[in-house]
Amino acid sequence: MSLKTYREAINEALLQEMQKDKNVVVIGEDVAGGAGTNGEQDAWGGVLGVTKGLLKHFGRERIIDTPITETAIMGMASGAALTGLRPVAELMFVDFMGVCFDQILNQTAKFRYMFGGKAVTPLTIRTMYGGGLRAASQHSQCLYPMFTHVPGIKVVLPSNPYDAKGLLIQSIRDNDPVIFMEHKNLYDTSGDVPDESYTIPFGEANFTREGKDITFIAMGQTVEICNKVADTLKKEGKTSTVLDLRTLSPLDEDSILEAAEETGKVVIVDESYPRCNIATDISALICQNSFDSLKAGIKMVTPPHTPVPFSPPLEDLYLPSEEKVINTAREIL
Amino acid sequence: MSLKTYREAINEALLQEMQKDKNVVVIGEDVAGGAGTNGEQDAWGGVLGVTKGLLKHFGRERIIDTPITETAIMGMASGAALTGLRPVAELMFVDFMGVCFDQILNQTAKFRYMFGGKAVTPLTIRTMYGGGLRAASQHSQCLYPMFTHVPGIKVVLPSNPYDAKGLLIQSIRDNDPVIFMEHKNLYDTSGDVPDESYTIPFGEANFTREGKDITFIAMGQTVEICNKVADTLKKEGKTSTVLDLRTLSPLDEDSILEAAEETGKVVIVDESYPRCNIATDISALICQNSFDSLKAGIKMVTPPHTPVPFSPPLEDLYLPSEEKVINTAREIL
Amino acid sequence: MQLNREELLKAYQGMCMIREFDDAVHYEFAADAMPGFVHLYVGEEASAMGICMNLNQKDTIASTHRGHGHCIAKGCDVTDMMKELYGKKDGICGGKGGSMHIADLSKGMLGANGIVGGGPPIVLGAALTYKTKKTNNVSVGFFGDGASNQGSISESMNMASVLKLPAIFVCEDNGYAESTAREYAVGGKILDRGKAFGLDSHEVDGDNFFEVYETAKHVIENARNGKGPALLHIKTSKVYGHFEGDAISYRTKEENERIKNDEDPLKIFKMKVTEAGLLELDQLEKIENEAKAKIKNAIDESKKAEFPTSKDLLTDVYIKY
Amino acid sequence: MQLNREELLKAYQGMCMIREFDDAVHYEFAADAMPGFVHLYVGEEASAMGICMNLNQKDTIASTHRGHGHCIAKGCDVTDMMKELYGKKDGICGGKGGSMHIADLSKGMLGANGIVGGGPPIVLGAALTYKTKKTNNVSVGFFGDGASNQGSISESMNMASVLKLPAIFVCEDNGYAESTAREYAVGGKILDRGKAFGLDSHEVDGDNFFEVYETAKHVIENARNGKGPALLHIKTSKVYGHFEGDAISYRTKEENERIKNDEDPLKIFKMKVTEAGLLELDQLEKIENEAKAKIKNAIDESKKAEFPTSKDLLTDVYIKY
Ligand SMILES: Cc1ncc(C[n+]2csc(CCOP(=O)(O)OP(=O)(O)O)c2C)c(N)n1
Ligand SMILES: Cc1ncc(C[n+]2csc(CCOP(=O)(O)OP(=O)(O)O)c2C)c(N)n1
Ligand SMILES: [Mg+2]
Ligand SMILES: [Mg+2]
Repeated sequence: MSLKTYREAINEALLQEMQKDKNVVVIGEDVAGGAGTNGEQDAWGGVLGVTKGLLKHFGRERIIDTPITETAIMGMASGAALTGLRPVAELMFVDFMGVCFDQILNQTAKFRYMFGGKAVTPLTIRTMYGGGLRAASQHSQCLYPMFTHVPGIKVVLPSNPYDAKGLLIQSIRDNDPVIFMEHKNLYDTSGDVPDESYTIPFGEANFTREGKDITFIAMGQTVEICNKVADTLKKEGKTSTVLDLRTLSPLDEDSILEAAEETGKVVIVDESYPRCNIATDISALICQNSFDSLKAGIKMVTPPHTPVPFSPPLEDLYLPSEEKVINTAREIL
Repeated sequence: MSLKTYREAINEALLQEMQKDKNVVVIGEDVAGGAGTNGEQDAWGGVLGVTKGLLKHFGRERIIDTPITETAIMGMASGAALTGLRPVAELMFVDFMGVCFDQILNQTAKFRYMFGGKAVTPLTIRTMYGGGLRAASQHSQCLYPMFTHVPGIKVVLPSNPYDAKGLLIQSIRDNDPVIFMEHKNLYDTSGDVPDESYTIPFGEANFTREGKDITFIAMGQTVEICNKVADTLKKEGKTSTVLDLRTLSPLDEDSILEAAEETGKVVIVDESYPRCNIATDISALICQNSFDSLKAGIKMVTPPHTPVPFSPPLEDLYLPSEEKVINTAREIL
Repeated sequence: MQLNREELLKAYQGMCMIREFDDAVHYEFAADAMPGFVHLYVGEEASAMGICMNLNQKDTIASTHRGHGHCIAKGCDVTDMMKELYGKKDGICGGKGGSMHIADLSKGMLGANGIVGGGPPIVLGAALTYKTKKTNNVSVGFFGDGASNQGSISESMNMASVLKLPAIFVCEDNGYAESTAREYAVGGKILDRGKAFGLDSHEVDGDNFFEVYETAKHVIENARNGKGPALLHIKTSKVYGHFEGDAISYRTKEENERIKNDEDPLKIFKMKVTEAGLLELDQLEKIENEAKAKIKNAIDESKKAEFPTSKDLLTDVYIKY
Repeated sequence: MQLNREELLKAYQGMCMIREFDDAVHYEFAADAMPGFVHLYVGEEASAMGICMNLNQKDTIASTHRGHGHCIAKGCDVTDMMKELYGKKDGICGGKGGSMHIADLSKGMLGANGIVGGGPPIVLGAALTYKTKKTNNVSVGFFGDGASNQGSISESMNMASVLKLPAIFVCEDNGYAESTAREYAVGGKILDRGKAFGLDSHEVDGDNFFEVYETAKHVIENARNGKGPALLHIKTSKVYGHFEGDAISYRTKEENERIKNDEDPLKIFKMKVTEAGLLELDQLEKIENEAKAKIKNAIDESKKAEFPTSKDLLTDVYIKY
């Protein structure tokens, strides 16, 4: 066990799985970097350095730099998964899904069902998402609701270094396609992470706080916001449950309903666009199944229905914040 | 006024708008057909004949057949919209969005906001969606929740010939990008449609039944299912409200809340995949805003979370049906 | 001619089976006995067989919407395939896929595809597996003249070229994409595109089995030996329309006649092998009759077979219901 | 040399303004005064100016993530641009876009683009507008060597070719895409790709303003006259790294020196015009100083300018709040 950043936890998961299983390969743009140049090899190790250092262990045969052709990358990764490798493909920013979505939506996600159960596609897609870096409209989106909408692909959103390592190892070992989504604002956060290899099963949400007065449901970056709000409310004598979903698909419906029923008051905090997102998905699930336990309408804290603005003060206003969450909670407390 | 099919209503809307405004052009694969051949020109008029006959009125300069390159089609259409045309681009099946989604998600939908309000993008994307034709996993999807998730694009789903004509003319005249979604199973349905040109404003849902006991919220093909269920229930002495959303974005929140509050019991019927879909979106909206009026948990009727199966009996089991809707309604009546 | 008698018989068997299969589907569909959308391969048989006779069972192919021929050439069972087209439970994909999604991974058939240009990116992956595991296998991606414009094809050719993958790209150019002529939709030349992306590129007469076979042999052997990917631009034509129901009004009568009479790869094969005295007419006719019988049987079996039931709806996914 | 004195002055003014703008951004970013991601164009100035001097205000361009130079060459106001980079309310996009989304439609600048290969499809549309309205305008799409592999580029070249659109594709090949060399990522040749998609294709020395200008003039005039699209493959190099913060460890010191000293388009221009006696050194220095002053002023103004407020968050969308 030692203190590691979210970035280091991910890097270590890759390193350990690649050491363990020679069928694991990493595919993406500049995942090593320096390909074809006279300068440093492993020059980048990913655009934010997450795969840095893997090249020296595994060489270019397993750390595969590619041209900027995401359709070919995703297709290659899923074809490789179909035929015996266990690839980890990188979609640099999830915002770029639009140039390669067919290979995910209609190909890899559907193979197993469409081919009558005969296909096994152990593919992991790693991608960065989320706001806060002033990266503007095309590099700050969440988009995980779109992947969650698609049957056949699993959606994983670690909120901390411990989960990042355990869930990534699980993703690589899983026999279905998984999109593993890394919040770029979390890379430098740190926490205790075991040095050895371990997995966290999919479909098990994590209670980060347990209380009686109100329930917060969160994912990715919003977990920490909700934890802080819970701590603030505690000082005021109100206790909160905070549930970190960890995997959006499969979804831990039991824990969600349990968490909702315990307090009867629910606030869901989701950084993605507000329409057809995870907040609405969870709200509808609870309302359909646990209506009799509810004491108030389920509240949602999300950005407004606009693209992500560039200007720092606008982006700050745009994103969910402790202030917005606590104000919303107070409406029903 | 005369009896027209959904297909004819759409064709007439295009014909009349193209006659009125020479900036309207139609762009897509085989929208005329026969390009470069020695045989019939206008050989297809779209894969299901919706644009048939337009070629003889407007010629190949305005009915533009393209190669099978949806990214180039969507980009061309949005660039044309940015610079003074009012294009109607066809995405043959919405299932193909994956090969061109970037031009919608990150380009045309974001221009207006991202460019500080200076861009005007009067683009209409026509597309076919939905199940029932045994067209299997890659030609039967709905996917409208994904477009609804994206800020900056309007989403229109006519459920009948009258709405199809009025909403399509509105779409073409609208100054924002619109995706106009045609359920392929509705093309041969018919209804009274005015011969002259008219528009139906966006963001106005349509009450197709008004009642006191239960509220059904529907869109596209599911509207007719709900109407029939309402009629069946009426024979049993229960009256229903049926609300046809017509446009998913913008959304007529007022009518939705009104419809929900009137009866306190809501069933939402959505043909799309169940996670992060329109059913969850509407349910969450109602639960957040009209909780005190609800007498029961909001119920959702959707397909299961799997790709669309090919086999006819499986597809029938997969899709929402009158039987499923009425059984669900009975749970809360 | 490098093929021995057995191989020649196998080639003709395969082409006849494809022909009979899709001819039968044509009639079944017209008789309203078959659901969905079907795209027939009649007229292009020499391409599938000419390529796939160079492949072993561990080699893979990814097909198109017009996939029956590729399946048969790669060794898929025609009865299981036919059951699939009828949506039956013991169809090759359990009835869940249908004509556009036929696949049999155990035969190295990675799937027909409802998305134009969807297959070649997947082929990159199979080829990457072979390169990584050093197995000397190859993977072949089929696509049409219409598909050749799709960005996925260019990207795939480039990726294969950059990583020197054992991937073969086969453009089956039948002159039309739906009702649109290749002359209209293809800017420049398909062959030049292959070259411009760094592939060893060849144009092939697709009506001539032997030309397809020989050229495929050459590029596939190179790929197996680590010499990298290739493009075959196969000029062919299809007898039926784009899909069943297409009136083919964009082709002239003369063209339809020409395709049927002068460009039939089976006729041409038959003529060549009999003229050269390699196979005898009665042998060939016996093969034709066997194929007919086999397909008739496949249809009878398929009609009798069971549909899947509600139990089957929710299997083959990770969500528990 | 077909350019008159005034035009030569304009060319140098433009190139200096681009140089000063991005040099200033380099320092501001390093001083942590500027938010977000920025990609600088220093070293490629001859391309933007050589192309855009052949365009009028109604012609359009679509740019890349490395867009400042294209904006300036197309006539965007440098102070409004700089304010945008600082996220200020009266930035050229109200602070909502930032460096990667700078646009000014009134100047025919259809936007920088955060998506590699995102611009050329849009250019097709502008070109379609001109063709439909018969206005004799052209539209130019810029993209990099890395982007040249993206399927959107192939598709756009093909579409332009098929519809004979007045569209010019400009590949600004600076040898690298992020840290990856063109030699690695480009299978085949970029120039051949243009030809294979049916475009009039030319390779150009991008360090030499005059070569860019002349070649662009030729293809743009052809496009205006209905002779269809073209590809320019411009060989150039950039001084700074991929984005600000990049340590450029993938280039050798020698290469960095060579780019700075021997491949500077401003130096080369200066040398050529002075040697040919077309412009005088003090004239050129005056231009340099004016550009410096103008950019210094733009930065001062930008720093003083107001940020947008909560009122601005929800405007420019159709949803009512
Ligand atoms: C991405 C995508 N776009 C459009 C279609 C509709 N479509 C199916 S087949 C086809 C024509 C394909 O032509 P070609 O590649 O020449 O193959 P052929 O049918 O001639 O064998 C089209 C446009 C599709 N299935 N997928
Ligand atoms: C679709 C997509 N993929 C990847 C990226 C990340 N990215 C931004 S710029 C770039 C390199 C582009 O290289 P090139 O086209 O040569 O342009 P240059 O930066 O050299 O000007 C990459 C990979 C992106 N923005 N969009
Ligand atoms: Mg074809
Ligand atoms: Mg470059």
